[in-house]
Amino acid sequence: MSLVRTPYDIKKIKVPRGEVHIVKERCKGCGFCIEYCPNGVLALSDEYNEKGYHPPKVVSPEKCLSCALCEVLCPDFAIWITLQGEVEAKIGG
Amino acid sequence: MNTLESMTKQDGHPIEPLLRMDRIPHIWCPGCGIGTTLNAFVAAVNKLDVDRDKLCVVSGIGCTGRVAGYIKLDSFHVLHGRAIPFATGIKLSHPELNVVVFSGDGDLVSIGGNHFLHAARRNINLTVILVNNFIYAMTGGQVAPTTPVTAYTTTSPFGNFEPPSNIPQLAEAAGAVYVARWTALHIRRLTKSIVEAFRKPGFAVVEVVSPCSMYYSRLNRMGEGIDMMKFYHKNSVIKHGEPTENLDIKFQKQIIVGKFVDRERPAILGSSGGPDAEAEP
Amino acid sequence: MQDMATMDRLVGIFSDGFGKSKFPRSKISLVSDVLLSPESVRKLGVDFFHTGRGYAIPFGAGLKLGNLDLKVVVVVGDLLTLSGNHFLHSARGNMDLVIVCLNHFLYKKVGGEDPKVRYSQVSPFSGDEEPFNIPHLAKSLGAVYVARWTLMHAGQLANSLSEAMRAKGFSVIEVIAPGVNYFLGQRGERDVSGLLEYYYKNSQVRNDGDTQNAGIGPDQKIIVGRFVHKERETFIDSYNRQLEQVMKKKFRAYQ
Amino acid sequence: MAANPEDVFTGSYYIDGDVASAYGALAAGCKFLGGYPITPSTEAAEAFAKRAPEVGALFVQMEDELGSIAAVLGASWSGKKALTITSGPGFSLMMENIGFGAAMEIPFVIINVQRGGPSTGIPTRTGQADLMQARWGSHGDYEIIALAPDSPQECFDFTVKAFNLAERYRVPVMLMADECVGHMTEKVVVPPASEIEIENRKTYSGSLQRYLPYKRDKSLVPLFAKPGDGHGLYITGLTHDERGHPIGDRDLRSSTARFLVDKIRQNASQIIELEEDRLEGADVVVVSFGITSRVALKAVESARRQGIKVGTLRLKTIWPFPEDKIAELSTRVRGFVVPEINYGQIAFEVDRCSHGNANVILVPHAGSSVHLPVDILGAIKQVAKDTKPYASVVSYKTHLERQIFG
Repeated sequence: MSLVRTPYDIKKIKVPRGEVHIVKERCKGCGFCIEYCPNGVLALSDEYNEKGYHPPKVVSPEKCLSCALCEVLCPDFAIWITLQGEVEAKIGG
Repeated sequence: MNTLESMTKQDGHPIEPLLRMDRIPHIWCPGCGIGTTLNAFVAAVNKLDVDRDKLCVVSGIGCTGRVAGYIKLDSFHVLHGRAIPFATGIKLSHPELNVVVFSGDGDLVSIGGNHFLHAARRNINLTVILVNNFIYAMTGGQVAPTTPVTAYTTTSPFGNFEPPSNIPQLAEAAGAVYVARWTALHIRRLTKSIVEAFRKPGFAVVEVVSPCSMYYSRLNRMGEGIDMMKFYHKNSVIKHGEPTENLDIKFQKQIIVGKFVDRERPAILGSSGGPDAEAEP
Repeated sequence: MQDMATMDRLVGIFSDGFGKSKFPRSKISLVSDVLLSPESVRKLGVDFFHTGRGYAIPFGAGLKLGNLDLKVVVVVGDLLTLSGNHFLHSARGNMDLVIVCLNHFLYKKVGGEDPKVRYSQVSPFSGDEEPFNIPHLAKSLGAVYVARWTLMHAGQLANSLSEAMRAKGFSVIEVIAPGVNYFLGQRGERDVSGLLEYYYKNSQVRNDGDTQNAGIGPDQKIIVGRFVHKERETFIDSYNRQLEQVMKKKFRAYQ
Repeated sequence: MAANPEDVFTGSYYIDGDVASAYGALAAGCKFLGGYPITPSTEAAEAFAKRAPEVGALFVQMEDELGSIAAVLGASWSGKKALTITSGPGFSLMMENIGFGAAMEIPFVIINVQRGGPSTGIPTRTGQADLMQARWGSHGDYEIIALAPDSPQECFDFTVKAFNLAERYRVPVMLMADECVGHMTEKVVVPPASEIEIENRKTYSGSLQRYLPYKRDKSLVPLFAKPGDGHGLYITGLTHDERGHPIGDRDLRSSTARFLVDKIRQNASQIIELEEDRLEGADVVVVSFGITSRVALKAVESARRQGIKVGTLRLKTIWPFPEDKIAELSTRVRGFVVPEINYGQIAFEVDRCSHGNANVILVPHAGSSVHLPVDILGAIKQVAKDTKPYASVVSYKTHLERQIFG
């Protein structure tokens, strides 16, 4: 049995879902997006881009809430988010 | 960010319409905060819904000076230290234009310090975005008037001994009407501050503490850009309205950020292109 | 060039201040971007350097750093227009200089009425820009000694000068002095003594640290007094300390 | 006298020209550098900042170039040997105070590592277009001395020499290096102190009351006294008499202004240093300086192999200009070839001094890189072939020019 109370208005709350777009060749591998993604959507990939940096990769796409923090933090304009609709909220989601 | 508009756009980064994409990738090093600051500025421009043909950006020399080259507005990359007087000239001859000065600490406070003082004294209606990375990075890491005491640079190879400028205090003492400081990490608040500064009639200064991942961090063994960001995350404290004399930045110590000054003074060409702009220059 | 009546008065005050400071005259160097007559310099018995407009502060800083035994007094006559940046950074680094800022802003009326409008050569109808609040600027830049007097406060001014000279570091004294030929002359008013008296009557002594409201504007008293007197490590002392700490025995102190 | 052994970092180094000039300054006894970072001269300031504390010298990074040079003038009046280091835009900012220094006869040295111009130009690439500015940059009449090194070793040697000349004549001396020389890394030998000859300004030692700051003997160089010794100095940038007092407009006879030019012009033959090669019997003379002289060597060699009698004249001293030497050569050669990284500065000086006796051809360059030797060779051939006198200086069409203009 879950110890978390279910909010009474959970049916009304919609959670946005985002899709991450990465321009790998623009990335300089600073790691800001990975460090500051609140939901751990991104991780460093093993591949190299043409400049020799490791661009980020999306490891848990379903977790992206389209907050776009990666988009505004990226100093190289290499990553952005598009809103992919909303889903119903669920506990622990 | 103008959420809905940018979110439905699929075919490129939402910043792209405001950048000269043929010049990207830019020259800034991996982990540099200037790109992030530019992001915040573009987000603010989108939020402001201002006529982009009436918006000018003036930059001086240095890493931050390159902003003028990347942003797709009427932009001027002028002489070292002369961004503010150049912008003053634009504003006085065309009061309907909104002029933003986007430059670095060395450019605006060291060689351009006098122009900074006098523009604040006159309270000329400019928005100044001052990226402070504690060092002259474009020339290879020399000591700047913002370098904290004991920090190493190539021209202070045994540690800096001169107390640095406290930029918010300087701006306030000289007469600026809006003064805020954020780090490159406080991206949303920074965007909001730029919007406020832009709407403020008069000389408005937003200082952005930004990581220099190549010189300042390397010479002082602070790791990479991301490590400096983590440091800002841990050590910056938001204190709105803090008296500006408490805002000195000490080496690897707490950084106080926030909005410190928001006041009224008679401004030259007071409004941002509004009806008052009709006033005689 | 300053009006001679103003400068003569100032030279007299300098002489008193130098005397009170107990520095030997030969060790005092006066650097100025306004000209003092050879006679008055001879009277003072100091070394005098007349620099290009706006360069008195960095020239004085160089002079001081070139010979640390000197006591360098800098007269700034340009209202910090050209020398604002040098003022800013010398104050920040706490160069061991005494800055005497001559402020000859202008009020319209000389005899008792409240001033309404500021006039100057280039704004003959009114000054539409606010002037610097020099004490506040100096204090916020970290000056170790800040005072403001009118030229009529001769005794206080001489005292302040000697105190500022004994204070180690960047000291600023603002002197409200009439610039008769250029400013009043244009209005057809040349009554120096009347103006001096006006300054004196309309000033208010306040020896505290509140410089925020010491701005000069129409319809308000000229706040005068000693605002700051504190200690801070000078430029060359910080240099010697910091480098000695890091370089240890390899360091040869700068003398 | 010999240099102070404590100031000299004797040894063999593999360093660039900027660093070598910093070592040269320290060896010459320079104790004060007021500077401001500017590419491509920064390495010199950095090297100075690193080594200066070991010899009791001070590096101050000022707020801008105006402050730098003003502080340098002040420090020099206080008796220290003083230096500033800069490049293009910074050099422009310093102009007012260079005139001030020349008028007050303050000895100081400026190292200008020239970059591509005008304005911000090409900061990281080379140029040789500041030569006329060095000579005429500040308003009014005055003379300066300018030296042009062509290797890191010369950067060291000439910086020492620059200080010696500055102290001897109490005049601004400029080391007009270019970015290529400044950033070129080569072997540099710093000799032992006993082999470095340095000169100090002549100081006054008579009675305090009788001192006149601008009284001259035959050498035209006044004796120096520093503040703080009780001389009661009165020094001004206004035109002054020998007491240093301003003279106004009435008594120009007592003005010392004329001596500012005379003290250099009359001593020009002692100041000027040239490097000559096979000028005897030459048909063509290549006049060059700085990095260009090293590029020209290749062209000269090829021309000689093709049977053209080419001599070379390298200007180690740019200002004062070797007028007599050029005038004398012009009577016995067919023409001069002047390659320089600008659109004509020294070429016109050569033309002026040859009084129409010889043809002058300029090999121009827009800056950012050095000449192709083949262009200089082409110019040598053209001058060797042309028999008619040119109406004025002819600009050679280099490969680059042909690419731009067809």
